[in-house]
Amino acid sequence: MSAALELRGVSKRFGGLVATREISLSVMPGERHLLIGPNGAGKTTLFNLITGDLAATSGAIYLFGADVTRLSTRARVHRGLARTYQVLTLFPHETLLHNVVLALLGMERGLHGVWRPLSRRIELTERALSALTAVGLAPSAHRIVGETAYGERRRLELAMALAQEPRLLLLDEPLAGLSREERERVRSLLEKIPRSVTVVMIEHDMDAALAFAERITLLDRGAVALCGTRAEVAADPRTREVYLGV
Amino acid sequence: MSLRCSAARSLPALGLVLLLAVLPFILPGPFYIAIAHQILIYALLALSLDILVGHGGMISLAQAAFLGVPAYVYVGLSARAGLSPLPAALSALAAGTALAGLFGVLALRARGLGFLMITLALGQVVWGLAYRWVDLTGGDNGMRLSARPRPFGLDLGRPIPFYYFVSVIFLAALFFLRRFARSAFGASLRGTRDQPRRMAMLGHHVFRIRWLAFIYSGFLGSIAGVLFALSFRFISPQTMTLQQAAEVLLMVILGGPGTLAGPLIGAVIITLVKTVVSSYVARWYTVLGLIFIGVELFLPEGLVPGFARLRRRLGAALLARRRPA
Amino acid sequence: MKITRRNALRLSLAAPGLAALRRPARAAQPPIRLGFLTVKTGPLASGGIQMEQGLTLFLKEQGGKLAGRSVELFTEDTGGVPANALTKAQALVERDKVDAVVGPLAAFELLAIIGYTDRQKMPVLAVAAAENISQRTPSPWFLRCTSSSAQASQPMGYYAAKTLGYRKVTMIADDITYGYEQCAGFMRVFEDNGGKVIQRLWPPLNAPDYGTYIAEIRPDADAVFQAFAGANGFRFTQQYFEYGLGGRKPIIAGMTGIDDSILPQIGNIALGLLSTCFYSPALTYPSNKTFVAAMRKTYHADPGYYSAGTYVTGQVLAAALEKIGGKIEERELLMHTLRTSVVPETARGPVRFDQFGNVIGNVYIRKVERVGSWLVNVPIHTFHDVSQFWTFNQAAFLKDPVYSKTWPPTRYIEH
Amino acid sequence: MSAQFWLIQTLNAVAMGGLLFLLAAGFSLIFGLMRVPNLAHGGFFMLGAYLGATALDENLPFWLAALAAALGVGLLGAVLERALLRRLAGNEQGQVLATLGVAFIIADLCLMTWGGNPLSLSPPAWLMRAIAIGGFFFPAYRLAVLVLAVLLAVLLVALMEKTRLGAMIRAGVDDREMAEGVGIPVSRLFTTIFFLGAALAGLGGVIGGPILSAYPGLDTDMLPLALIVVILGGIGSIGGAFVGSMIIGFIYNFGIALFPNFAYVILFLPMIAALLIKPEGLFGRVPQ
Repeated sequence: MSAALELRGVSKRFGGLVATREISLSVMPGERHLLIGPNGAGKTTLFNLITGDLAATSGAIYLFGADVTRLSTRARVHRGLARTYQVLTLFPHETLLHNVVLALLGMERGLHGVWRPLSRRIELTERALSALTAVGLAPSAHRIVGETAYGERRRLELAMALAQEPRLLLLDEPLAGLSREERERVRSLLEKIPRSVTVVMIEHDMDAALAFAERITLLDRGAVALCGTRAEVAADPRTREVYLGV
Repeated sequence: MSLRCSAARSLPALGLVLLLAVLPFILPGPFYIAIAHQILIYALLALSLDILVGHGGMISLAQAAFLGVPAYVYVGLSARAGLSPLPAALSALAAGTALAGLFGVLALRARGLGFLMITLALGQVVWGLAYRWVDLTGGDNGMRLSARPRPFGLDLGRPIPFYYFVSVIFLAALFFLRRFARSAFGASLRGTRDQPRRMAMLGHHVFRIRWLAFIYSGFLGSIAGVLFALSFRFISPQTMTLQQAAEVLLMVILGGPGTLAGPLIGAVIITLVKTVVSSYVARWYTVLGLIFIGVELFLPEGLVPGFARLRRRLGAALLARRRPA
Repeated sequence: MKITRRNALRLSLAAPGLAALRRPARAAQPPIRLGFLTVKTGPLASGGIQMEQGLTLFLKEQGGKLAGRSVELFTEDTGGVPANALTKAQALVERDKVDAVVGPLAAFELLAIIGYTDRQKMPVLAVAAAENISQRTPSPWFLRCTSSSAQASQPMGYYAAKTLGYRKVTMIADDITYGYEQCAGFMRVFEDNGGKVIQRLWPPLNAPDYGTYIAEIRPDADAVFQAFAGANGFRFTQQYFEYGLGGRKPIIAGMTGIDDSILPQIGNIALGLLSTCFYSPALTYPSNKTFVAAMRKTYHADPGYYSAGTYVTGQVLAAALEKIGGKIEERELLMHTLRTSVVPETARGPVRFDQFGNVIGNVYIRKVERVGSWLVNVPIHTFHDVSQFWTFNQAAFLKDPVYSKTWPPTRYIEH
Repeated sequence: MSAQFWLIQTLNAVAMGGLLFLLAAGFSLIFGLMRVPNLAHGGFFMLGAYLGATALDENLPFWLAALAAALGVGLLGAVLERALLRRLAGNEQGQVLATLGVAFIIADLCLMTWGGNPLSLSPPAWLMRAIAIGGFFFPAYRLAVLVLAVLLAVLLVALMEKTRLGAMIRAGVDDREMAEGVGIPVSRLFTTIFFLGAALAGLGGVIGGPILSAYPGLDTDMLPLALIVVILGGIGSIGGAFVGSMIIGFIYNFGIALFPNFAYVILFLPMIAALLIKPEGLFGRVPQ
């Protein structure tokens, strides 16, 4: 069985600055994988390379065994990739429901019509509602994003990603900035993600992240410092050195 | 509730239909009827541009090309090649739409000011071709159209039938745009305006959405172009100057991008200042400039959304005053 | 801002009370409603403002009356844009109910409105020079008192070859029809009389700078024929001298190339430059003396092509109206009278009209001289009663294509 | 083509490049630093030319007339920044509409004040001659314009890179809040930038005056050129604007000399090509 995600020697340079250096990484289907490392270690850059927001300077990226290095973001998404953003990237003037509907529309193939009103596409609305229900946002479905609380928006990010029924989900600090209560809520949502979805997560909340992850990659200054099981990484002195201890 | 809601939403539309229907009887004479149909033609062009500006967030200075090129094709085919009106009009629409496709492919590589500049350049190239390709276009003298067609025995040469002809097409376009704004495509287009990267991450084909927006915009603009040729019965490079392109853009921004009423209101104001106010105020150019500045200072989102905001605020103030009493 | 410009004009031009006292019989007649299409904004405004000066001076001189009827003048600004010109023409015809239109300025404006004004049977007394409107696609409602594009450049072609003895000439003009038509007429007559046009340059209308073109002018050219319009003629001439060509290669200009309105700005370098035009401020006809004096007094400027154009148009219209007792509403009669009458004394000299409504009148070869404190285009040679067809056979002329970049074909330009 | 052709057209090209730099430097400054697409820039340039013509009429020496016009237009720019553009920060559409409105008003008021006839501006007498170079004549004034443009470019680069004012401007533009935090008067700086940009346009109008003259329509003739220069040269880089000006000078002069039929589109075709290949401009950083 091929890996859900495989990176082979992926580097990214911005001018003289090396953001990621020869990163190789393999994530098996169904795995919960955690990316850790200090600020500036290149974690989000790595996500952007995986999604295709950034083009790798060298190296190759495989999704479910297929080389996607040269493919557009969109093509990767249609192969089952979805992500959430650390910095919320939503449509702030639209309703929560509309945000999820946009996520669902993105998965449709072919052209979008210009004649039929979106509101009349009952099946889309229903699917979006059920995605919102799954994250507990159904009551807020018709509110404008800009008027909702931060915690709700974080969950909306998750709902949009999950609505796309991805096979590989990249979560960029899904717990960042949340209250304890909200955090518990999102944690339990993450627990409920079915095993058919592979999850790669960046997270600074170590308790939550360690509880969730099976394998952990430690990035340091754009390179993989360490990769192993939860126990291995936690026990390794280098983790303490580059991250936990500092 | 939904019934009442849709009735309330249809009210302005019904009002507009009614207004356009009775306008020829209110206006003092054929000159004003001609101004009215001109306004509708410019409004249609502004609405077509609003697909790019308001829904797509792409400020383009090439829209005058869609007024000019289809008009050239129509006049050229009917006056020189002797084609009958319908095939000539269809060819004109096809040419304008194809041009939009080409413009889209080129312009969509750039963003922001680069996009603005490349559309400016494309518009200027078309203008320059019309000027210089004398054998085809007649140069600065332009080309004349001898007569308007008579579809189904309707004499479009007379002011009132032609006015209604333009009105019906305008209303149809407006209706289409209303559907467009609420459609899945419209939603996706606005998505690419607000969060292009996120849209790609959601699986949308951002380039294709924007390119199709060019096509729709060019097609609607081309309708305005054919109507322009029929209205003025001539076409010259001056129809495609930067000035004209800027004027259409100003109509959109003045009225309020992304609304249906905005470009219409913008077209009404600018055309009236140009054609009617200029008869009475020698410094009408200054008046136009002051209007632009005033709108930006006091209603920066454009007239239509601006007034809506003022009304909401006024309503809220009234409510607040009523509450303690 | 003159918001009630129209009313103000009516007041200043017409004094109904006085008119009633003097001519009770005609006092009952409503005022003549005269439309005026000109350009008061945008790049063409300079010519348009001068047109207004010429026409309003003429009407003021007449006490605001033509053939005893007071005149109400309806002025519209086209901005130099054809679509606006048509809209403004509609405003004059349909809203203001004018009886005749003076103007417009530019050929493309005239071409934009002529179909409409013909359908409305509206007399149009244009300044615009477009050849074909008085040739192959004539209009029964059209009259031109100034000159077709080539009407003045054809005599210049003859004069350059025969009198000045130039053998090789470079032509340069705006890259527009007006430029092509003037140059084609010049070239045809010049080459018929033994000259050779060895080079043609067409700078775009909005060229920022003519340095490139000036540098390209062939050293073996005896002279340069420049047929620019508006500010471009001025800028070209100035830059030509900047490049040191002024003293060594003479410029001969078309009818708008070194207009009297811009001579003060060109300054002394203009002294001695030759040009061709239907008019000169130095003409000694009495009405011209009055006109020039009024222009100098009111506007501190000499009249040029545009102001003289509307002034003469006013004189021709006045003469025709006198003949028909002021009955401007009888448009067929008006047009017939305009086209068949001989006006012996206008500011430009005697004029009459051909079957297409185009003027037959003198064309002057002029030389810039200092007259008192003024630089003036002074006539040094007069071609009398010049027709737009020059000395050609009219029928044969009309069988040829209209003057253009490609007609007549060049014979001596290497490609 | 003779050697003389290449030589004289090269001179023409660099001289025109110098003129274009005088036109575009202010636009580049305002757009590069403040992200304001100031469509009134052509109007500023024209107003400068007219003010210069009037000052020369009052027998002011040329250089003083240029300074006076620069000061006048600069003040207008500063007032506009304070009264108008300040309130439209970040609103690109609003800036487009408002600056076009200003451009309309400037054009109309110039027409009202100075009439429609073109006005000439005489250069200083000692530059009013043509210099003989290898068998042909070239206007001394154009060479002076080129020298002035080079000097100005050096001066502006030095101002931005070497002076305290330049450092403050860069800081204020990069991160307004932080700059304010360390006590830089950002608000006054922005007014200063606008003053400087507008004054450069006014100066350019007077310096360009003897070549272009002042006439209605000068504004709309020049604005696209300023935009093209800044696009080709890259945004917000004075050096880039200089290089862009020179490139345009060469493209224009050799373009119309070698391909006269493309005269109307000679500047736009290369611009489209450049934008397709490098949308961020040939020498610029990517503006975000």
